[in-house]
Amino acid sequence: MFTHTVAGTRYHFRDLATLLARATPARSGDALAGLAAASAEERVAAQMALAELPLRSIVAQPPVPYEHDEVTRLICDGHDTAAFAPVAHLTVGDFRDWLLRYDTDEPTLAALAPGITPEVAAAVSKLMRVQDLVLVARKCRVVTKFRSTIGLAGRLSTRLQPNHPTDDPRGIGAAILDGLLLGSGDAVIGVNPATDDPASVATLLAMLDELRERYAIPTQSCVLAHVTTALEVMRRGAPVDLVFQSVAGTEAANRSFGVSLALLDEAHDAVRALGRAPAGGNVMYFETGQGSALSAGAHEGLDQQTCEARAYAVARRYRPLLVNTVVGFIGPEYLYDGKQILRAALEDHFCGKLMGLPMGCDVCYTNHAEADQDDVDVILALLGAAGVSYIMGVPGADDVMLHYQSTSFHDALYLRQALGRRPAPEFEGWLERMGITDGGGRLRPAREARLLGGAARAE
Amino acid sequence: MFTHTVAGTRYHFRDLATLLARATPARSGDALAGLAAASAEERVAAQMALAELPLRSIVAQPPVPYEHDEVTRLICDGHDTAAFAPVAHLTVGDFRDWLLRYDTDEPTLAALAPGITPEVAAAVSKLMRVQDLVLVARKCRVVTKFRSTIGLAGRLSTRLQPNHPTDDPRGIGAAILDGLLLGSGDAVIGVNPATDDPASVATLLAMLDELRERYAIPTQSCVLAHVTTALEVMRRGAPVDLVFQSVAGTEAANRSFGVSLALLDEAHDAVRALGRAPAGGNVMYFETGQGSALSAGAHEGLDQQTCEARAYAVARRYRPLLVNTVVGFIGPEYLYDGKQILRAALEDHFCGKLMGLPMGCDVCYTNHAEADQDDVDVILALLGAAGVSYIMGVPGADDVMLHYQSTSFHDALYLRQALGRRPAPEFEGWLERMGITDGGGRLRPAREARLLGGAARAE
Amino acid sequence: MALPEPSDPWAPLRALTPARIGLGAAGVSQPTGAQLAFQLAHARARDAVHHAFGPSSLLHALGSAGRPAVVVASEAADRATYLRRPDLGRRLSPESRARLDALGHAARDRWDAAFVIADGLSALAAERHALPLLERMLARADTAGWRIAPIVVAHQARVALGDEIGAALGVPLIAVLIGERPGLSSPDSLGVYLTWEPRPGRSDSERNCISNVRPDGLSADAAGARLWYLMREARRRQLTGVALKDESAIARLE
Amino acid sequence: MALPEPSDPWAPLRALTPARIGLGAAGVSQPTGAQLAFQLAHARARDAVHHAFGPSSLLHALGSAGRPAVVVASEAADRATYLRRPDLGRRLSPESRARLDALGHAARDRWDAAFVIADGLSALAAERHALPLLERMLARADTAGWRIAPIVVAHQARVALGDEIGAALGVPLIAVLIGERPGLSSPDSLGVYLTWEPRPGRSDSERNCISNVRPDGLSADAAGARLWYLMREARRRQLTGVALKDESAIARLE
Ligand code: B12
Ligand code: B12
Repeated sequence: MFTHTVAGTRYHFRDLATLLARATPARSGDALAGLAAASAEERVAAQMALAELPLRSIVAQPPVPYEHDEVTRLICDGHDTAAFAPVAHLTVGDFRDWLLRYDTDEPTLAALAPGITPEVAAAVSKLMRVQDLVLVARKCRVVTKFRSTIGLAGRLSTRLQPNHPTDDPRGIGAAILDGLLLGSGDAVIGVNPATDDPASVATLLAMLDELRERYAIPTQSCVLAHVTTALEVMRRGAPVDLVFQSVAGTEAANRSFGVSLALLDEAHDAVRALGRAPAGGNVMYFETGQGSALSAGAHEGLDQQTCEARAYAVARRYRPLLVNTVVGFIGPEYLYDGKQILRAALEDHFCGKLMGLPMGCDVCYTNHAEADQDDVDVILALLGAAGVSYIMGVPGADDVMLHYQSTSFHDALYLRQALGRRPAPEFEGWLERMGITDGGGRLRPAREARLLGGAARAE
Repeated sequence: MFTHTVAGTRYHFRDLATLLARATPARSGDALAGLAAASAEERVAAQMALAELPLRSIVAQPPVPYEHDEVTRLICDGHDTAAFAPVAHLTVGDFRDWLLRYDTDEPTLAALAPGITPEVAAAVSKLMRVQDLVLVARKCRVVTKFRSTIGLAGRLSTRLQPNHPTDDPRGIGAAILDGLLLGSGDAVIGVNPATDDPASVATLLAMLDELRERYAIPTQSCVLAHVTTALEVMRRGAPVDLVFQSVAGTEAANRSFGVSLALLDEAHDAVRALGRAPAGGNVMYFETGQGSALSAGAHEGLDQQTCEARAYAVARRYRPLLVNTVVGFIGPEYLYDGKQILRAALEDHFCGKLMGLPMGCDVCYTNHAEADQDDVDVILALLGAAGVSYIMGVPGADDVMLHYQSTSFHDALYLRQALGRRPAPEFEGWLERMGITDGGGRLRPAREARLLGGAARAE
Repeated sequence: MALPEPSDPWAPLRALTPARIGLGAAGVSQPTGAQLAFQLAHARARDAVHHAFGPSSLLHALGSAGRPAVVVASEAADRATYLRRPDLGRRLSPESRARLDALGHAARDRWDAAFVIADGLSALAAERHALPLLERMLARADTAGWRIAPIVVAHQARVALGDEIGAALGVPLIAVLIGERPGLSSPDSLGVYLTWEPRPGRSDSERNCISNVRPDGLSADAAGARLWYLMREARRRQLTGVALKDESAIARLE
Repeated sequence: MALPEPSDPWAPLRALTPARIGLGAAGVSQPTGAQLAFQLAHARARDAVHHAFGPSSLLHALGSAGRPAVVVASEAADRATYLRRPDLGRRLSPESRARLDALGHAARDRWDAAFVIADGLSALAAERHALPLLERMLARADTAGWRIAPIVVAHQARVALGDEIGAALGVPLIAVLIGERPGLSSPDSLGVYLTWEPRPGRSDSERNCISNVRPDGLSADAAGARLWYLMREARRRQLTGVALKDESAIARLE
């Protein structure tokens, strides 16, 4: 039980989960769950109470019971208390100040990451303004590697997302070409398959691998089918670079996704055994997003942002190459408008980076949400300033299979130009060698004629 | 009369003013004026019609009659047709593309500026996404100079705004000290006087000048009284660095502000005659903001953003040191929420820079608007990426006299840190010499003890 | 404004996908034409979300074919509520539940499967593309001798409404044909969700999904073949969900 | 959490201004304590905007003093409308206009000035700080033999509502005491706007303003002195606005 009095009104918060929920900046999903603060003043009271809580007391009281939830067990059993020690004595409020200090620098934060539990990350993020989320996240550097290196300073990578409503390989190929010609694809070329059947997934994998090899593209490919399908096609010998899976922050939510830690362990072992990544390389790709646990009725009384941070504990177990929050993906019932999507994007990116994950973001919105392209531009700029590792690249920002607006190939170039970011070094060199960009990273005018001619002939 | 058909529906737009208004992204002020598009589709239809309009036809049909309005006369008579020539043949849509091209660079845009009329700038901005407004504005460089140099590449300056509810000089002095210790004030130290009486204004001017001289601060000061008051105190010999005035985009709106071009000419001559600025220096300071003309019932049927751009034509006449849009200042009846304020801020900044003005922005909101500190952080980041020349610095972001939230001294430091910007070079050197910042531009821990001790003794 | 070049190298590639490829660039940015086209599509897609379900011609067609149908509604009273309250879209309104309970009690164990046609996030999809698929399924079911419950037409429905519907009807298998959220270029895409032993509390890992059913996506023929494969396998193996993969293509290949 | 240092060098300076100075910094950022205090103030200031005008104690006081008063309203029916529609806040409701017209007709040329107490953007300000100022003004006016119209108490009013009120009453000079928009640290600040020959269409350049009237700002005494100076000068020079400057301080100095 926590209490805080402001101006004569005494506010009560039943337990840590309630306190965290009430302290969260307003969003529709928490209101839907009946967890949100009833007034702006109650929210501030909760933040004030939270600010006074020692970090170690948060670590000591997991808001979802240990016996009940394997994600909680993962968090508790895997907690690096030595890494946590330097901040264990701080309150949440002081921890925010500590994070913002000049001398809390990149090495300090890298050393801290294994000591940060999701709940600690979520708690401090709730006290942070947008600018705080930017300033601290940009001090966190997480570098991962497969054929390309992701997350280096001054770099911004992209997942090329060439989806097609019937998984037609030629249609997907055309979209990939478009993306490559616009400098996209250094994080991964990743297709969401419309169908989950192993045969089509295997066909797509073969096509992607062939294309990557033909052009010697220093990147990796992925077909974002369910992990059980990935296991199935690996058994059949398909060329799987990365195993993908959507994950959530509670055991129950993961169960509704058809996954468990045991299953993920199995898939991780299987893909590592393929030996396609360089030694020490990273071979998993996870997606997350606020609202999925609540949508599955599996949020266990937690606010959606705390749930989301717990999903990062799941991801962290597998030293993934890529993790991204698909931030406006589900719809307005969880994140109502551009403002809520932006806030969630920055919280997710911050929490993930603080926990040591290679965070990207699918900056997106659906047509039932109150958002538009201006919101996307804004969110991109903020994530860019915060040092996001990668974003999506979708032809014209319009995903014709998943039915939502993500970021276009052009959008990534906007961000690179506005903030002076460059693609992953291996890919940057490739773009230049292929005549797609010039020495300054600018698109070359003649690139299309040259490559498309070749492609047309190759078809 | 303009028409455009989309999907079978034919939309009619009576005249250029109507077309411009209908093409404007949604905002409350245009709805209040009865000028906004009735649906998202009508807005797109208007944008499509506008995209096909040749720039020269916009220049040829001033939306407020020449005979009726001295601002129109200023725009028409002062139009630099030679500078305009390279783009005169383009449609508004093609002009957008042209602005975005790689080879439309800083010198090209500098040469173009005198050829850009407010209506041309407003028209193209209405077709631009947030990212376009950022990408083009950051290619425009406008450098002005008094004791400090404002607008250089990689720099971000601030107006230190130390207002006090009763203009108490000691209270104002305390706030100035706070700002200086947080690296603020390189654009101007500018006080809005609560009272407009010449005696208090003169007292404040003397105080500011004395303080600036005592610490040898390479900046200028200003008391933002009405221009008639500035004229009055100059007559009495007060040390006026800059003449300030709020200006608007129609003759009638300026009249409601109690100003005219003749009066501004007179004030400009008077302050130049004081000879306080270095040769070729800039001596005027203007503020603007969407909604002021409508609020005065003087918008002449124009949407508020086009009105605003016309205010820049007034400002341009005087080669000002500083111009800023006080973007969320009046309230939600003109810009409803953070999203509308952000869009307006970027439009204003873009239009001003395109027209060759040293644009800053007071990123702000009132307590009756739907906005908060997160919105401020977001708007700052976007303006920063767009290359804004300066922003405000108000103690704790809370203006205790004007009653609104602007940006704090800390906010400016956030932006400098997140985007790698530095203060004006003269001021940067001074901060270091005074022991306020170290060689890397970081605040020095001991700075307060040192300076405040001195200040306390000096009081 | 960014007219396609006479010898546009993108032309042949554009035929391969509805995706917005080959837009060109002004600097790094989308040219004005592409940008405005996008804006227009967005204005339209938003309308599609709010389009109210009008199932009358659907019901008429079912009637003509002699198929009994029953219209139900979720607890979400209107579109605005539906969008904000997915929980309500997953529960039958009391009247609808009573009606289906009655139907189910009378018919306990008489049916092998049920089909639901639901507005979901795009009533347009349900109106346009549900019937062609349903007709194919009914034909196959008739041939195979499956007994099909009266067709349920559901307003303001989420996928999981099928769990309540199926439980009330007492069917072992239910297929929900539902409007997917409208995309910018595909405002009327249909999804199919298949659940073995539907009952409240089923999770999505216990269903199978067929997506993007529409003329520009998966055709009614192809979707019908897939769905029939899954329905037969579901009945044979007494399950749906992640453990059930569509192996029809592999079966065909091997 | 950012407790002030024992020998806080800011302490003496903080006494000089209500501004948020000397907050310190964590890196470049405001410490948590300052940030949360700001958030709380923001939550409160937003409430102040929506606080409904309750003039009953004001009216009671006027009644006790034997001052006639008349309550009017603008055309903005409620707070939400008021905030979005400044045009309506500048026009009298038909009933109010009729009442004032009647009063004015009966009294044509009988009054030298009128005072309006209006909620504006902070009804709190009108409730708390209008009466002390008004009392001082009435005392001065009585002494000087000015005839003052019944006090007008206006709901959902903008500054320019005074123009309609003044025209209806037929007064040559009107002072509107109105709530300024609430600030973060000053939710109840009063502004005074003085207009010579009020009538619809007056622009703001034709008025004078006295701002920040409240205990932590300009005291009722100081504001009263200023306002009286301006009222006398307005009557003498038959104008208000940019041409009329408050020279009282200069007069005092010289
Ligand atoms: C939104 C969405 C989600 C959301 C669902 C939450 C929500 N409240 O909507 C989230 C992000 C959680 C999600 C997760 C996954 N999804 Co999904 N999702 C979609 C999407 C984009 C729209 C669905 C829609 O409009 N539904 C209509 C509305 C009215 O339904 P609803 O009741 O509001 O929402 C329910 C459905 O969306 C359903 N659902 C969503 N995805 C899936 C996937 C499967 C296999 C099933 C059975 C159900 C299901 O869950 C929701 C809650 O009950 C579709 C693409 C499309 N074009 O339709 C893909 C899609 C259905 N998802 C897909 C996949 C593969 C997944 C994952 C299995 C990915 C993974 N590897 O983990 C996970 C886990 C799904 C699960 N078992 O729970 C595939 C299915 C492929 C197939 N033919 O089987 C699709 C077609 C997209 C794709 N190609 O990747 N998804
Ligand atoms: C909002 C505002 C404005 C807005 C007004 C538009 C609007 N719709 O509100 C804008 C930006 C246009 C503006 C402009 C100016 N303002 Co102003 N403004 C304010 C502010 C911050 C709040 C006013 C308020 O809450 N009013 C209450 C609501 C209910 O009134 P309203 O009917 O909605 O709005 C009317 C008044 O705000 C009025 N108004 C606003 N400013 C001024 C200034 C003067 C001198 C007059 C007579 C009327 C006036 O105009 C509005 C439309 O009729 C005050 C500061 C404060 N703490 O009050 C300064 C303040 C009143 N303004 C001030 C000044 C100096 C000006 C300018 C003269 C600056 C300049 N040098 O050009 C200009 C021009 C004013 C004019 N003659 O039109 C001073 C007045 C000092 C004095 N004692 O005379 C103040 C006190 C602030 C300051 N110290 O700088 N202002």
